[in-house]
Amino acid sequence: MAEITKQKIPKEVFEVESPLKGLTKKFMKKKTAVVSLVFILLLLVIAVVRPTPYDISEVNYTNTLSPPSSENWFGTDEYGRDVFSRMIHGTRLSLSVALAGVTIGGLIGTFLGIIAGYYRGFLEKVIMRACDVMLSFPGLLLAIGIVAIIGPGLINVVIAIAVYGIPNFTRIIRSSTLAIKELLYIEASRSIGVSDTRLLLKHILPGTIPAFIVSYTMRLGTAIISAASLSFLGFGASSRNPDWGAMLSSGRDYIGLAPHMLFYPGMAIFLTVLAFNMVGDGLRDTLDPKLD
Amino acid sequence: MKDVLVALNNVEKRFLASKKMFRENKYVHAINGISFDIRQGETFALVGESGCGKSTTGRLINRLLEPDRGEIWFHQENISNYSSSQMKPLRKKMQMVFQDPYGSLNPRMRISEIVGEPLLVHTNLTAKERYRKVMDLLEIVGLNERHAQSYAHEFSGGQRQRIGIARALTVNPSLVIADEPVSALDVSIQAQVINLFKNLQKEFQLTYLFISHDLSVVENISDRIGVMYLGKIMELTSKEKLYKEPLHPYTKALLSAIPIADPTLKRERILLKGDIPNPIDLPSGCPFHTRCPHAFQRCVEETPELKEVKAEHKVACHLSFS
Amino acid sequence: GNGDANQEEAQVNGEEQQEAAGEQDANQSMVIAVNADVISLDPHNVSDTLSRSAAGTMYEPLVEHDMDMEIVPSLAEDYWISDDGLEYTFALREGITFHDGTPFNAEAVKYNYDRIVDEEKNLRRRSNFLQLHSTEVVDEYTVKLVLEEPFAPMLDRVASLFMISPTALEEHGDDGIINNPSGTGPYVFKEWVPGDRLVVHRNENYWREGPEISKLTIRPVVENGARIAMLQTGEADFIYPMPTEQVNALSGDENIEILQDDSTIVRFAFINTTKDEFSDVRVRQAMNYAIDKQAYANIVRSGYSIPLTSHVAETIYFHEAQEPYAYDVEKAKALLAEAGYPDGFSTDIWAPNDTENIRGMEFISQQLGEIGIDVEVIPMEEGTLSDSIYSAQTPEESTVNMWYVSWSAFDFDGATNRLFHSRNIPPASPNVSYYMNPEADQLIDGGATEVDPTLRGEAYSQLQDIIWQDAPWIFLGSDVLLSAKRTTTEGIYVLPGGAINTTRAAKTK
Amino acid sequence: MSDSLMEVNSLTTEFKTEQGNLVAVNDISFHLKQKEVLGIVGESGSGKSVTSLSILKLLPENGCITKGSVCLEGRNLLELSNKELRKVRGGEIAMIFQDPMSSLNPVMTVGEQMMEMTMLHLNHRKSEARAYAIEMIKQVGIPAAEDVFQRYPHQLSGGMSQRIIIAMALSSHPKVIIADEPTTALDVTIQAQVLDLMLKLKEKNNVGILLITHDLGVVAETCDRVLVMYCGRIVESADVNTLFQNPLHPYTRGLMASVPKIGNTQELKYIQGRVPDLSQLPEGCKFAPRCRIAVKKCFESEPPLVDIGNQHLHRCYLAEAGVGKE
Amino acid sequence: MKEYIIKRLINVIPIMFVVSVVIFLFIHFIPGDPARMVVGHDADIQEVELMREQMGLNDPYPVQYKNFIVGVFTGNWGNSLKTGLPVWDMLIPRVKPTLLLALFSITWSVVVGITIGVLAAVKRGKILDYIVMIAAASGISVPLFWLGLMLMQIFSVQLGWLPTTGVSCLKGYILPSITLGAGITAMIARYCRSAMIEILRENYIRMARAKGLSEFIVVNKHALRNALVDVITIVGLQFGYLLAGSVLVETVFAIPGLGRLLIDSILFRDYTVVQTVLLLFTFQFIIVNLVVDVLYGVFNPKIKYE
Ligand SMILES: Nc1ncnc2c1ncn2[C@@H]1O[C@H](COP(=O)(O)OP(=O)(O)OP(=O)(O)O)[C@@H](O)[C@H]1O
Ligand SMILES: Nc1ncnc2c1ncn2[C@@H]1O[C@H](COP(=O)(O)OP(=O)(O)OP(=O)(O)O)[C@@H](O)[C@H]1O
Ligand SMILES: [Mg+2]
Ligand SMILES: [Mg+2]
Repeated sequence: MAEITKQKIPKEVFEVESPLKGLTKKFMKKKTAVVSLVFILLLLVIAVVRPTPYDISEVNYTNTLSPPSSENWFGTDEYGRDVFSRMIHGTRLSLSVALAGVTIGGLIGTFLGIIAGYYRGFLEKVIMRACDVMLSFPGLLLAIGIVAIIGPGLINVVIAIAVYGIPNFTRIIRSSTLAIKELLYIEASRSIGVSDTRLLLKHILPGTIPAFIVSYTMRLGTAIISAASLSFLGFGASSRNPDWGAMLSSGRDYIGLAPHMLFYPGMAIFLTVLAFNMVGDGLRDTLDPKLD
Repeated sequence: MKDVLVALNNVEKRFLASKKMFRENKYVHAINGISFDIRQGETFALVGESGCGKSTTGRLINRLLEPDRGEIWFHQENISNYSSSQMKPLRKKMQMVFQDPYGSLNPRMRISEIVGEPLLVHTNLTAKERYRKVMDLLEIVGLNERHAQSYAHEFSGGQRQRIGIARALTVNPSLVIADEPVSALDVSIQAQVINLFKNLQKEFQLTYLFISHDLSVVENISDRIGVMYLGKIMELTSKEKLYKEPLHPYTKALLSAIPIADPTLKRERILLKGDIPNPIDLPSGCPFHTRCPHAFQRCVEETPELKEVKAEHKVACHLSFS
Repeated sequence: GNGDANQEEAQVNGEEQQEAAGEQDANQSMVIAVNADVISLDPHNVSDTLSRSAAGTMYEPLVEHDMDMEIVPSLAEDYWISDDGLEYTFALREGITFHDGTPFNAEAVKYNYDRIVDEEKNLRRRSNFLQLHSTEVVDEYTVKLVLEEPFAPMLDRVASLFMISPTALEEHGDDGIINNPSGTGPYVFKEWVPGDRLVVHRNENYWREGPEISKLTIRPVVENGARIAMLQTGEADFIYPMPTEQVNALSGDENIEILQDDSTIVRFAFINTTKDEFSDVRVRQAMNYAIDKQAYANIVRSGYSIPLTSHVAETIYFHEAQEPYAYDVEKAKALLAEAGYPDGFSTDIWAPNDTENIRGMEFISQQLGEIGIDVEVIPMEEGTLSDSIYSAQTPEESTVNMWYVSWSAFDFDGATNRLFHSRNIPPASPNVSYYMNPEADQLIDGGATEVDPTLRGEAYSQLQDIIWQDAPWIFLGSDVLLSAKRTTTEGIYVLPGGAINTTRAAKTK
Repeated sequence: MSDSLMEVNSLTTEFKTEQGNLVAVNDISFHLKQKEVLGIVGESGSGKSVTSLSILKLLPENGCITKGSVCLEGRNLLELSNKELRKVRGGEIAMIFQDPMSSLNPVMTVGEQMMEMTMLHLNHRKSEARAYAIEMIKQVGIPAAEDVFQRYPHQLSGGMSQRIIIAMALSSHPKVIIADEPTTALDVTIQAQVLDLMLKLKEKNNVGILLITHDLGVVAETCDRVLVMYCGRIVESADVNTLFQNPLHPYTRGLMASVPKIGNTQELKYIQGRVPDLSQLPEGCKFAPRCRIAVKKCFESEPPLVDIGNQHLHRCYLAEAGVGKE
Repeated sequence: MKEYIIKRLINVIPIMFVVSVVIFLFIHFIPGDPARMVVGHDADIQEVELMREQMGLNDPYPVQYKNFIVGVFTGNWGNSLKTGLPVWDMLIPRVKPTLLLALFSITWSVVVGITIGVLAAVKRGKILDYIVMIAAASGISVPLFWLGLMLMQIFSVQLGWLPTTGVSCLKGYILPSITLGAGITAMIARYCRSAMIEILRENYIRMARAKGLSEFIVVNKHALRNALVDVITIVGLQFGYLLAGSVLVETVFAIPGLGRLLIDSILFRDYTVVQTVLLLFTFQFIIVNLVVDVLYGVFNPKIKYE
């Protein structure tokens, strides 16, 4: 039998490259995404290496709030500390807190969203209504509650951001799941006898990735900023371990006098959000096998 | 009757169309009491227009859907009310091939994964063994090792359909339910796939439930044919009898509507009037009476039974065929 | 009946004038932007300064503080204190009526004092009058307060209590009075939209020289930048507080004038003396030496702070300057080493989570870092903070190490008792240093009951010395109050306690 | 050729893609007469749709007509301004696309969409347009026209939507209808109804139809002349009887052999392989790699389109020699 | 449709009930004692105790909850622990500013967001598209307070066109609405853009062009109406953001709104106010969701509510 088909159907010339290589190639074609990725990689390197020109805690009470100069590229803050150094230093905290928080929130939200979308019924109602409540619950209250439960600390900023992000992800992933569930390949898998778990993990979950990426990159920016307000509740960033959001907030008092204290951290957040969005868009297109 | 593999007995299935708070719910009557057997080793074809319930029948047999009424037998087991865990071992014995060769393959999985999935679910083979088996099967359907590492979108329609077929064959099923497997394909590719189906049947002693709306394709591949209309079987007989001597007016209309690739052959066509009725509000009596050129009073009032009017030839019609 | 008629007339006049004013020019009205909401207009039931300022536009006490914190007559023309310090007799000014027409007399005063001591009502200002035994009407315009024990700061407390029309209280009840204020003050109530504005009109029947403007609005504008913007555009005529950081940014604007006033507000950090390291006085002194108070003033308050020379501000009567803990890192290190911490230690500091408090904590942290004390800065949301402080039932349970805070009071006792008396350790009151010095306790009690000012001064002098030497605080500074006004604004000023006085508000062209 | 309604000359269309430029339609010429049905057949990806889109300049952004002309009664459509072109679109040349369901805007009622057409091209006022639209719906054989007029597309069956689109196409009295696979989504009985309707209306309204399909059965039953396309090229063209009786190009023959015929249940013949990727076209005859009879020459240079008379054109070196004929 | 709405409204009741329990437990659970907050540091323990008793905080939780929930239904929402004013009196005047602010913000965000989203989709890959994308990123990442103060500096202080703070006239809403809407505009623009890009590829758009319709009509009538179906759900989602943002904007522009009231009350542990406002917010959120769902059906004829 194998004989018959083999001779009748010729093997075509068929170029197969490793999928990763293919994806990379596809991604590399999107210039803005690549530039943004380079920027993000740079940020990551900065976050790891933290090449600060000055000691970030070194105060200089005679040189406070001075505008950008060749000495202090981004000026100095109210203690005369070098803003540039502090921003470099803050990269790690800002990125890691936002990334970790949004990732955890995203994962939990995705889980709930998929469950709600797949099983429908009562479970869905409960999850979705819980999301409504959470969305209308002020973040501050939530944060105070979290401090109350687990006390202050860096990890808890992450948890607060995660908790706050959950309902958004849940909603988006749920609607994505609802759409995917109707696709033929899901039915095909079910007809094979694939278990629910595998169906969810292997077939539906990957399909929600594009929706996930878009929300994920959008939320990073808000996470960096909300991390700042959380640090004011007593967890997260401190003067010795500043992040951009906290710098931005403390710059608020000097808005008229030393605008550089606001401008640079704000710019850093803006560029990071922009870069993540661009990379996200590029990634979404790359991962969409239909787009070539 | 020897070696009946699948038997449907008065099966009914309806879907909720709309839910009303204070009034009666509305239903789509997809399957309205059908009975037929599929015998071991044969190709049983279901033909009919879009929405007449062909796919639903397939899904019922596969138990992706639960019948509202009636019995479904598979391998002498009544599987009508089996749970999904009871179904699991049986799923191994019946596999599906779908119409949309793109949509039925997960775009995010490699071909080797897609084809290997039934093995993963139903056997304890190691990854290596699975891979070897997958390769064998791909070879049988005319694909090779390089293809195994690619994704579905990199293939042509015909190749995709072969992947779907390979997947169906991995666990040595006895029944393959093919839901319009060639409808989306170009003629030349369609021919390749039909040939493949036929060859595989010989090779592996497969039984097919072949769903199609294309009577010329069906003739080429099937042994017996059931013609469906609005969730009912209107005519059921062997291929030869159906094409030589169609009895039901609907079958006749269908046959005459097939475009024939021969401009010299000018035929008398039976042009039906109107559209297929809405399965939510089924017409009374014979479902076909709204479009039937021969309909008379009784057709409006009384639903005809599927009766054996000749040997091995069942028809559901009030007209007499003697 | 007569009074009523007058009142009506006045109102009619007032309204006519107001309408005309609205069209003519803005000279007649004035807006003050402040940084928080007015919480309540029941002056007996507020504890925050701003609500007092707001109530102060409509209400007056028997005696009041002037700019130098001296007691001067107000509704009372004169007063006598009995030798044993138990009886305070006030001669009331005659012919004053409340805004609702009720005559102001001894009965009215008694009504107010009876209200404040009513334990059932548990009004916010009751704690100031715990020593008050009874109030007696001597005659129509003479009233006598009888104390249970001598209480030296009594007059200061009397200065803090505003007189409310008894008729209004009867009519509207304790809750209703919030929205229907009726006092004797320079302005009459017009409208209060909580969170948005309090509008008062000039009291045309005011008993003394009052404001020249006809309408005053107090608006809460929390955002510093917005408050300044309002002043710049002229939407506000006076803002308080003026953010210290922005003074330089406004210096170029010739329409704006910045006002500086000394205050009774002190800023310091409690040091919990029951904690191991802090139980040693040398450590606490070292911490005081380690901090450059002038730098503190410059960095944290943009220069608007006066280094503390005692635990009370210079504006407080009986203040006596102590030998300052001059900034001396070496000495601090030496003391620390002497105490057995040559390499310092780690601890933390708490404060509310606004930027200014965080800045203060950070400053302390930086400076103590110089002598090896590693201070973690922990900002906390107010509710959590007070819970953390007061939930400890015993000193051992306490988790607080340092608390950076400010405190304001009119009199020495108010600025001392709650903060240093051993009976006031948490959970009772905020003696978070857990400062328990019997000698100090005695002096605090003695000072409060001593009627003779000289003896009292001696006791307080001794007390200041003891506290200063014991250093249960990091002594930082007392605030310079900053407010800002349009150059056209006259007659509005901030009292040392932070209350805004608007009695003589006027507007020049 | 005075009676020709539309003439397409050396039409060439390219797409800019990441793999470089691809020529999807390569030097295609044909003409269409009144009342004539010209069929274009070919496998998926052979350039049928692109040809039809090029005629009305409806190509997607990355597409571009690089050569050729499309003349409608002597006017070159490709040189018209956008405004003039819009008059032609829908007004003089109407299009019917493959998938009727997705060609109707899901959020507009059938009526709205139909009225748009005549209000634009016949300057109908609203009431006129409405009456006329209902009339047209009736003409294509849909009962309860008033009701259907108010429905949304998803409330129609496939056959109904397709008939609505045909009604819409006809409503502005076009001279040419381009129908791109108008019946592929339909059931056979409905397909028969629709095709029948189109032919009748063609006769009545004097239009020329360009019918694009891959269903040789449909071609045989409806077309007068046929073009066979492969890789963006015309490989054969003839009137329908000639083509079916005497197909010359091996590709045409292969296509015909793959059609399952009633009464013939033998193993089906088919063309090996698949249409090559336009970005990696072979040298020489584009069909050569799949051709059973290809010779060396076929792989070296591309055969020209030759006319063997009687308007029968083909693009094969071996056709006239009769090689490979069964 | 009517039935659907009624059904949804009936569903709201049990949800609100659960929500009220959650809210109640949550605010009683977080640290902080309203009595202590009210009396201030300047008080002693007896006063605090007295206060607790007066406030009813010494009652068992079920009793407190019962009082709360009975109050909600009988319209007696109690008095604020902080000010002593009836909660109703505090709340009602603050509804209008917040509502108007939200309404204006959403309106301009939707109008502008959709406009630039459509423009970006039509000009995909061109400069304009990039500008919109960058603007969207900044809309998301610029802190509200900064934007608000900048606008205030420019339009009030420098140009003198608009009042700095307050909403005594409608003009006062302009800057706050712009500030609050910026982020939402960005989101809507982004989603609208991607929806439009998908839709512009649809067959019916090609069909509309083939009919000879002008590009303007094709985009703004045929495509946009479809895009709105997607955009409407995004708009609904933004209400959460609106709540969070309104707190900041109300603070910056000194608007006496619910957002600020809520935050102030949370900080003060003013239980009665927090409970009521939160309940109101949740209710509003659920109603908005319902409205969005209904609107979704209006824009999308395929959805039939029965
Ligand atoms: N899950 C479902 N919910 C509601 N109605 C359904 C569902 N599945 C099928 N139907 C309806 O049941 C009827 C029969 O559908 P089915 O898919 O079996 O038809 P079919 O013969 O396979 O048609 P086609 O040729 O279009 O595939 C149709 O009217 C369809 O709309
Ligand atoms: N926008 C595009 N960009 C790049 N290539 C395109 C584009 N549109 C079509 N093509 C290519 O042009 C070629 C011809 O496509 P066309 O749609 O005309 O085929 P067709 O003959 O209509 O096929 P089908 O029967 O599938 O409709 C195909 O190879 C296709 O890949
Ligand atoms: Mg089907
Ligand atoms: Mg096509």
